[in-house]
Amino acid sequence: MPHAFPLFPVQASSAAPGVDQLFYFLIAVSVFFSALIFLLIFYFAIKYRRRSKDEAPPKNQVTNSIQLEVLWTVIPMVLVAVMYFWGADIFVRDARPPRNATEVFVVGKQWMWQIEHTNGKREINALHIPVDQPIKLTMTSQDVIHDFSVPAFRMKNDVLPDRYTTEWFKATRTGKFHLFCDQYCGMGHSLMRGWVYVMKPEDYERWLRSDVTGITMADQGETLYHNLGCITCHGTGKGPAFAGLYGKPVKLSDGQTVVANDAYLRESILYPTAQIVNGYSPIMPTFKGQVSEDQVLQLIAYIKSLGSTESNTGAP
Amino acid sequence: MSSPEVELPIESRVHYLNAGYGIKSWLLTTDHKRIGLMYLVSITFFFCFGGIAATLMRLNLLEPQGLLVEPETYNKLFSMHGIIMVFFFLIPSIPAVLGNFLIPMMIGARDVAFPRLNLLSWYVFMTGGLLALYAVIAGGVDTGWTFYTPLSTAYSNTHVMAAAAGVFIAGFSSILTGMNFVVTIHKMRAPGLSWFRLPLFIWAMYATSIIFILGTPVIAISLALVGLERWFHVGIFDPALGGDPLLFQHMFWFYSHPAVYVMILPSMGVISELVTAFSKKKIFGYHFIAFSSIAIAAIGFLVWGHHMFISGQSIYAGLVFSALSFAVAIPSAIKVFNWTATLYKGSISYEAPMLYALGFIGLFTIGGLTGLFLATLAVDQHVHDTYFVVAHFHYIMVGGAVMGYLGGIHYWWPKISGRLYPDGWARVAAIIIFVGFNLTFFPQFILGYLGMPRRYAVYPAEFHTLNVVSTAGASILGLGYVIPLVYLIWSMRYGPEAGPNPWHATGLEWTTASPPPTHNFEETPVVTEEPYAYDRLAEEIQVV
Amino acid sequence: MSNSHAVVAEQFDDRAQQHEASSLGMWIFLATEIMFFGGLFTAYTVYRNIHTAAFETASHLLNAKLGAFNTAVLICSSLTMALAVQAAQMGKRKRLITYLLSTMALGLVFIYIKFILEWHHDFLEGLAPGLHFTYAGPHASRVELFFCFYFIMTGVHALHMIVGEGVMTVLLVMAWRGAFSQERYNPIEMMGLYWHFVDIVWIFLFPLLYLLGARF
Amino acid sequence: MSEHIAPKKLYFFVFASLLVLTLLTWQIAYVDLGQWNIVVALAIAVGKASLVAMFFMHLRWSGSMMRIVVCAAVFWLAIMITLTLGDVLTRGRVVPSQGWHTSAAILHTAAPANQQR
Repeated sequence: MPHAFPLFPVQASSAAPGVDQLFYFLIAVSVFFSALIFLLIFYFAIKYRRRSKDEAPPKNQVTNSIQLEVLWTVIPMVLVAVMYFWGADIFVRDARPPRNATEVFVVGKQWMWQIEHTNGKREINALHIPVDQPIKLTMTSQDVIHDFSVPAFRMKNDVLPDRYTTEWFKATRTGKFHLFCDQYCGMGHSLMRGWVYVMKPEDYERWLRSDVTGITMADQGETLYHNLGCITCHGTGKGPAFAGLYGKPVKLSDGQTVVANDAYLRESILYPTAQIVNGYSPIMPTFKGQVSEDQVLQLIAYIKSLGSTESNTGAP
Repeated sequence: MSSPEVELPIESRVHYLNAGYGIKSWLLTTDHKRIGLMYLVSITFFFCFGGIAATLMRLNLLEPQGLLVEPETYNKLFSMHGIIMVFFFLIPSIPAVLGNFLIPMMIGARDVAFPRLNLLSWYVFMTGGLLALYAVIAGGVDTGWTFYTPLSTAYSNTHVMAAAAGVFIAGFSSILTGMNFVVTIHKMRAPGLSWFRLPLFIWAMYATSIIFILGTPVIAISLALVGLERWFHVGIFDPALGGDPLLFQHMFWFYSHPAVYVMILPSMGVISELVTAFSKKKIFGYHFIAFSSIAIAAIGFLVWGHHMFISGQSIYAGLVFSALSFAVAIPSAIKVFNWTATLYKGSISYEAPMLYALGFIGLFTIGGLTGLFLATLAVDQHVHDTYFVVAHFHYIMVGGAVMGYLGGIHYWWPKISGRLYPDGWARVAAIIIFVGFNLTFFPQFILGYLGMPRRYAVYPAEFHTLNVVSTAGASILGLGYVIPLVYLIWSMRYGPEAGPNPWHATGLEWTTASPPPTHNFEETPVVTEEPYAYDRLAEEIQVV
Repeated sequence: MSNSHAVVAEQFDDRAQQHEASSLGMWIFLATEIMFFGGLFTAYTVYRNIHTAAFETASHLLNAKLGAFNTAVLICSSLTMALAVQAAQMGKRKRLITYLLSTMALGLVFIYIKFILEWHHDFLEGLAPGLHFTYAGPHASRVELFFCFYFIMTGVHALHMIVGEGVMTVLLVMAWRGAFSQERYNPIEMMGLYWHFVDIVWIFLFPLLYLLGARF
Repeated sequence: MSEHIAPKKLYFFVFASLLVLTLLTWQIAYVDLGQWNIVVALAIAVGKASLVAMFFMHLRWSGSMMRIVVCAAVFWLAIMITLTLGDVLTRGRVVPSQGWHTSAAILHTAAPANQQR
């Protein structure tokens, strides 16, 4: 940051200019109406000041005007309608991650950010991403509610325990940007911050491949799949098979159909009896307490990696 | 009006202040005026308490690494500042002090409908307040005033129970007050005082009471659930049992957003009185101001979800709540325009209450307009939980509610105490408060848009300059608040006698002596005209 | 207490104004009670919608027969309360005392069934979250959530009944001393409104807690 | 106002209806109506509550203000429940788009949403 006293934050994402434009519009409306009210008050206050102590109250007072009331009801209505639709439009677009986004996984805990890339690379309180490429964060918390906020990207979302929330952005300039926890999370809240490093694609590739064991998240998930004994049921037909499962509709025993997304898989690992797949019995024990949030993410990554195969066997 | 009794000096006349002496005559009183004064003393105490916490916070933020205290202590400071200021100062401020004092007098009644419940509500309030104070003295509470789960239920090891119990209990004081006011306004009006002859302060208090009645029970039960979860280690909002932390946020904000209108609506009522009295003009658009109060109270219940746009709430709910939040801006805008229009062709004078009123209109305009930023989904996604929000709600709660409260206290002080305060000092204080306030909170808008998160004990160095400016402003603001405290207390003994109507204002409260006799009026007044009849000379209200 | 001077409090002009004010005040108080229980009902509704199957399973662990019987007990007490108010309106002291006593007795029957036959039993079954929860059938954690609500909702309701019993005891003593008359029966009437409200809350709690999903 | 004195006969009639309705709602619980069990049970509860409010609580003979108070509370409660449920029931259903876990993802089963390896 070259200026010691900036008035506006840097625009470093594809969403930032849109948000800022709307912000400027809001400022323009606000300045106009504040100035109008202030000037009128000053003008009236000086023009109609009481000139002597015993000045009689004014005669023939105007106390009503339907035209004026309608005017200052309708004009604000129109303006706020513009604000609403403009804001809603950007918001809805920001809620839809593009299909080609690179996935990164975030686990918040008191008071640090744990970040894992799909190739197994981990970092703490730092997020390295390539420029000009959409990034989708899948976030969860191990304890209280946190919030993953990157002001330069004009983007934030709360990070909740026992649930996945997402946010996505496309960085448009390289550099180092603040990462804050914006939802008060206890003693170390103001220390729960870090940096987002936006890199040129080639630098990013180099970074991603350095110091990495070569074991991807999906690999780690596969190891867990064997070690935790998932394979004894899900590999033998006693439990539903994983191949080709991800993103597909699943028919449940209570007749409902759900999509096998991150949230569904997570719930099935931790609370297996909540949603029973049609035709199977509720025999799976819970893995709550046995696997950490990042291990759940690894298991999901593993199941996801089996996504495209249409085979009916268990493990590949 | 000029009955010979009023002409007597204050000391030689029996009025509500000297009708009984001794601590018992106060602690067991059922006189709404005395209860109002007891509230005044209590909330002033809580205000000082919350103010000290704020001062320490601002001092700490002088340095990016924290000047005074550890983050742990800072967290306790802002939590206590929030809890004390919201629940024990702002919410009871105008309703419990000025509302109690004025409502029966403004409607020509001898007292409120249930005087003993009224006294009870003060005791309930004090019980809650003392519990909250206990929480501070015993070591503090660090959840913020929002008590979000699971931080408050499972992770915080501070005195959450005591603080939550304090807020829970104080809530019943609000409920009793609201009940009392609604029944009083419905059933105790003087002959001839129809709904559209009521002062706008009464309309505002009526709207406020609706929120007290329908909202407060919900915060009570939400905090009770937090307490039970914490106490028995059961999981009402615990995601591990399938509970939903967002459900707590819904229930919390169902009350706590309307609670913001509990703070601002009474101030709006006060401003309507002040603007007319000091421009000697009938209010512009009486019906629009009256109904916009009711509209704000009603729509105010539909907008709570804008505190949760980025909380993991469904985006569809976000879209609905955003639209509803914009809707509540309209009645607020109507009020501001009508007040401004009231000044047109008035006969405007600038005693201290009027300075507060004009300050209120300006600051509320800024506060209200910045609220639009937060109702706008995409912008909120950037500024949510930053200093932008802090600045916005301080413009509403301090620039709005507290300015209105101080304006009201100054305006009705001659009625309360029977004496005048030094107007010169009061004007100086009003200007100092206005300047100090803007200097404190305007930089926080910029900080917020730059991305500085709220509730940060330490912060990145690039936010340093603006934080120093803000702290400098806070010291001016703090000074501004001390001055009225001094001269108002001074005036109680040494101020010149005010007489029944020092401002030559309309309204039933000005037709009786200052300070009023215990039963307010020598004879029940009969009302024969519309309020704010400044177009005719004052003192036209006929006493039968 | 019962002399005509004390019938109208000093802030009121006449008895009609006082009566209207206290009725309105009581109804407003009941509105706050609706919102108070409403918070619980909202939370309950949300969870029932998320965990429909689990809540039905949990509901079937409750004894619907006792629930239905208790509903009948409470309706009986509402009837006797209504009759007590009527007796007060007509200035019949003896009948008022009889009906008040039967209302209180029926209330105690309800509380007995609730605490001794139901809560105690649930506790022994291991269905008391936080104290003794051993249920390990399907949806165990969600069943625990249901039972949190079961105990809180019936507990808050029972608390209201106990408060009602306490106030009624005072009223009973006052009635015994002849404090009420055709001119002054407001407290009895207010008590009636409160008691019927508590009954209404139970009328909703019964299906919501005991009758979720079909039992067969 | 509620100075009205209702006849005893009416009270007993209301009482009998309440008992019948209680019996009814209890018995219906043993009939499988699927989703409708709770709807029927609540409908009966609303009926019972109205009987109590109207006759036992004299709302039928009370001023309109009392009815407004009750309606306001019920209405605000409905607001709280509706808007909260509105969030809970639509949560997680991200706008159908090119997103991951959406109905759109189902349509594109053939195309892998994102190749991990």
